Amino acid sequence: MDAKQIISKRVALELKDGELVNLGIGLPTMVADYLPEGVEVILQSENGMIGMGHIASGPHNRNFTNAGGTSVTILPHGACFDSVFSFSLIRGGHVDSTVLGTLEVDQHGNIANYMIPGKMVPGMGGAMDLVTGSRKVIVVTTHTDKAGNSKILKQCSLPLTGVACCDLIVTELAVIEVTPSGLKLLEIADNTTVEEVIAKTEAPLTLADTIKTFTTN
Amino acid sequence: MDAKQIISKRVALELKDGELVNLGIGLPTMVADYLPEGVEVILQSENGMIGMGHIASGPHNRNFTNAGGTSVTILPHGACFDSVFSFSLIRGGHVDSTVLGTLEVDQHGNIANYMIPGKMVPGMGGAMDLVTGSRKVIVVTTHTDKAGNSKILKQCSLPLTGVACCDLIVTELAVIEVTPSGLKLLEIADNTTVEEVIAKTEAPLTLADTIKTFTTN
Amino acid sequence: MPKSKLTTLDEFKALLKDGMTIMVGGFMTDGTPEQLINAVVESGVKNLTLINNDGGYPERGIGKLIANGQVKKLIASHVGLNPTVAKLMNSGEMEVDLVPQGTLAERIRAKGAGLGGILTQTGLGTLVQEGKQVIESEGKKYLLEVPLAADLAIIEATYADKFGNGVNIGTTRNFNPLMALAADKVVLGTYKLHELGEVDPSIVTIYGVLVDHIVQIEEM
Amino acid sequence: MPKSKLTTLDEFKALLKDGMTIMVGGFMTDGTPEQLINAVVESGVKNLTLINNDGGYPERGIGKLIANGQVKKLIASHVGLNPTVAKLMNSGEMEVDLVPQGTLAERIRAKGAGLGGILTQTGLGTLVQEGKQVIESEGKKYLLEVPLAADLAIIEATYADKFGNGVNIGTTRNFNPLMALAADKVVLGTYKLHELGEVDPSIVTIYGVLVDHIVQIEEM
Repeated sequence: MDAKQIISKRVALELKDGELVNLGIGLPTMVADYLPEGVEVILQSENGMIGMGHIASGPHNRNFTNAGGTSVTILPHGACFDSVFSFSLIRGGHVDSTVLGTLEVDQHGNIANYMIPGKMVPGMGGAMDLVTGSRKVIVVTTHTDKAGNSKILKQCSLPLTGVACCDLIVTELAVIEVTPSGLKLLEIADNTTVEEVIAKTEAPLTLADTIKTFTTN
Repeated sequence: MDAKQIISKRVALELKDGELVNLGIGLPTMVADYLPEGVEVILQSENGMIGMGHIASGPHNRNFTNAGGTSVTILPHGACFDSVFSFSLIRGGHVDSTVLGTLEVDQHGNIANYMIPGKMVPGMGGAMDLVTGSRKVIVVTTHTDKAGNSKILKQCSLPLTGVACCDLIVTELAVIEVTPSGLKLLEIADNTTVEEVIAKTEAPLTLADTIKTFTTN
Repeated sequence: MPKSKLTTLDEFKALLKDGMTIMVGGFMTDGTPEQLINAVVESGVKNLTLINNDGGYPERGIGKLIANGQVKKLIASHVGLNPTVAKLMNSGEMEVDLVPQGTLAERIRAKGAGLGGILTQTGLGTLVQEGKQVIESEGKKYLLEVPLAADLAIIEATYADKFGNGVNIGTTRNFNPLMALAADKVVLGTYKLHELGEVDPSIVTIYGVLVDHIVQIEEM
Repeated sequence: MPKSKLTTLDEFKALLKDGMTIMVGGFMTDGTPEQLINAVVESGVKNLTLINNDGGYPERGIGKLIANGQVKKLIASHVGLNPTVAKLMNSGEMEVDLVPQGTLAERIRAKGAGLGGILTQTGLGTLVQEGKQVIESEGKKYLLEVPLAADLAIIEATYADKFGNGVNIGTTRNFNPLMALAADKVVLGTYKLHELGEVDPSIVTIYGVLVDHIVQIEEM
């Protein structure tokens, strides 16, 4: 599997049957394809839907779309609502888990994923509400950027999306918990070592009593 | 006509075609029966309806009721909503006029109509929101109580429903405007005199340049 | 998907505990699931704090719980149509907290929507202001009204599917959708029960994702 | 009852003025009444402040107004799918105010609902906090987010009656109902027009009492 697949498959194990889940655009949406047998989650789309299914085939159907503006199916338990209700669900703690990508994440659980000043200012969309209101915030990212620099930092340098909001970081190399005293390494991929993960992580890591392994196949 | 009918008929002249109007329980609901030819108002019921019709005949129909819990009809332009939306309309300035009864009203436009401490504490229901949010607040009351005491006071003595919120006072004797500098007598009933109105009003009254007369027939 | 939400009246009674704070939908009992209220009466739980638009009638809606001495405190906007409330309030047997109706709705919504509160001019300069922060914003003064929470909401839908997606016909909607969002556990009484997919997703007023238990009830 | 609300595209154009603040419904243009946007393009009005969830696409939705140089300022939550926005923002030709999506929705609702603002934790400790009051309530800190107003709202319904009671199918609802409540004048585009009494009063999402003008539009 490639990095995205490895991450998606591992994140899928974090989601529990019947949970209300919001998956960010991009990599996070792949998570739904890796849910274990018997686990079904309820997907929210921030533009106003619960019970989102898959990308719809055929011409654009404007009546049922996802947060990226793409037509999707709605499942039999699905229902639609306005933007105020959608974010009432999000901010009100009704979303069990949110999975989103990031530009940076740090040892305090800070996330920066909505702008690079002077370069790229797409806006936060619903991300600031999601990281504030979701019961569990899972950040997914490649462990390093294309130049090999760690994306798990001591301190974010970009404008923050949320302060101390990340609960779990999942990369293609490691599963890291954000605790009040810093980052704790819980699991590593079956093709790496604790030493390699530590070397590729700028932020300090403490080690769980038992470091488990997750699959890359 | 009796006092209630006189008041209702006069208040009806204040309502304009197409206005959104909230009528309080009791006397105010009678106003709808006295609208002049060609004037139709849109009635809101605070429990969640626009386009309220008349009291419904037959057994209680719980699906369409007014704020007093009585079954009513809904007109072809009608629509229903939840309590948050109902008071969004009210507080948000979307209600053009509200007509409500009172225990006391004073020269500052203060209204007291929801409790007599130690005696009667029915609660404010939607009245506090209505007097705060409606564009025009019309208070209807008999000019004096059963003992002959003025209900239009220098200063309310009961706990207030709203501060400086009343725009117009209509009694069976007079139409009085609340201005920043106090109460101004605009009209008197055709069976009274300016002197009698002044004598029966505790609050000081200034007189409009021309005092008009309204009918008691 | 989670296990079935379908719940019997006996299972519903087992959820009830002394001292609970319970939101009950309905406006002068229209929109209140009467059969579920009867079950709360039968359960005999005591010292309840109830949140409802009003006090119901002495023999209908939450008025039955009040008459039965099960209510320690009532939070409502209007109690004038139930003389039992005045009696118990005056005798000190029940506490009554009166909240302007629009503020009551917003406070419930604020809890459900994760807001720390809302700013309203309703109640400024009245007894409602007592003990509350006055906030100035854009040159105007407002009361800060804080969220209102509950352990349980007892609400109704005219019809609903087995996920709990429901529709309230007409004015039975009132506080029901708000309370679904605000309480820790939500019990939905529905007069008709449909299979998944049989309720139009565009007209839902009660969202199944907020519903923990569904009881099929009868009008009474 | 008021005079007919039915409005032609030309009458709609006559409502538009330079410098207006306009709320436009839709999410990535789904739920945006495209034909009404075309009319705003044709009208040539300038210096608009637009409030929308996003920036649309360069050739669709409000993106057309942006591409046509009619927009002075855009208030939105996300503009990443319209590269023209970044270009005009970087060149200084258009101001962009980015607001978290949930906060954007609440600020619009607050205006329509007569609230002085809402307290949210969204944006605390970020750039969004700049210049805003931080309010402590019940031991927690919140940003005070103030209402967002507009001169005009341009919204859509899938179908509506001649009073303006409309229904939005599926996810086309998004910001449309909120903007109907918040703007001074509301123009509703509807793909189907019904007689009074033909829209079920229990399923309305756009309330006619808030609608000033109704334009029958086509999908395009």
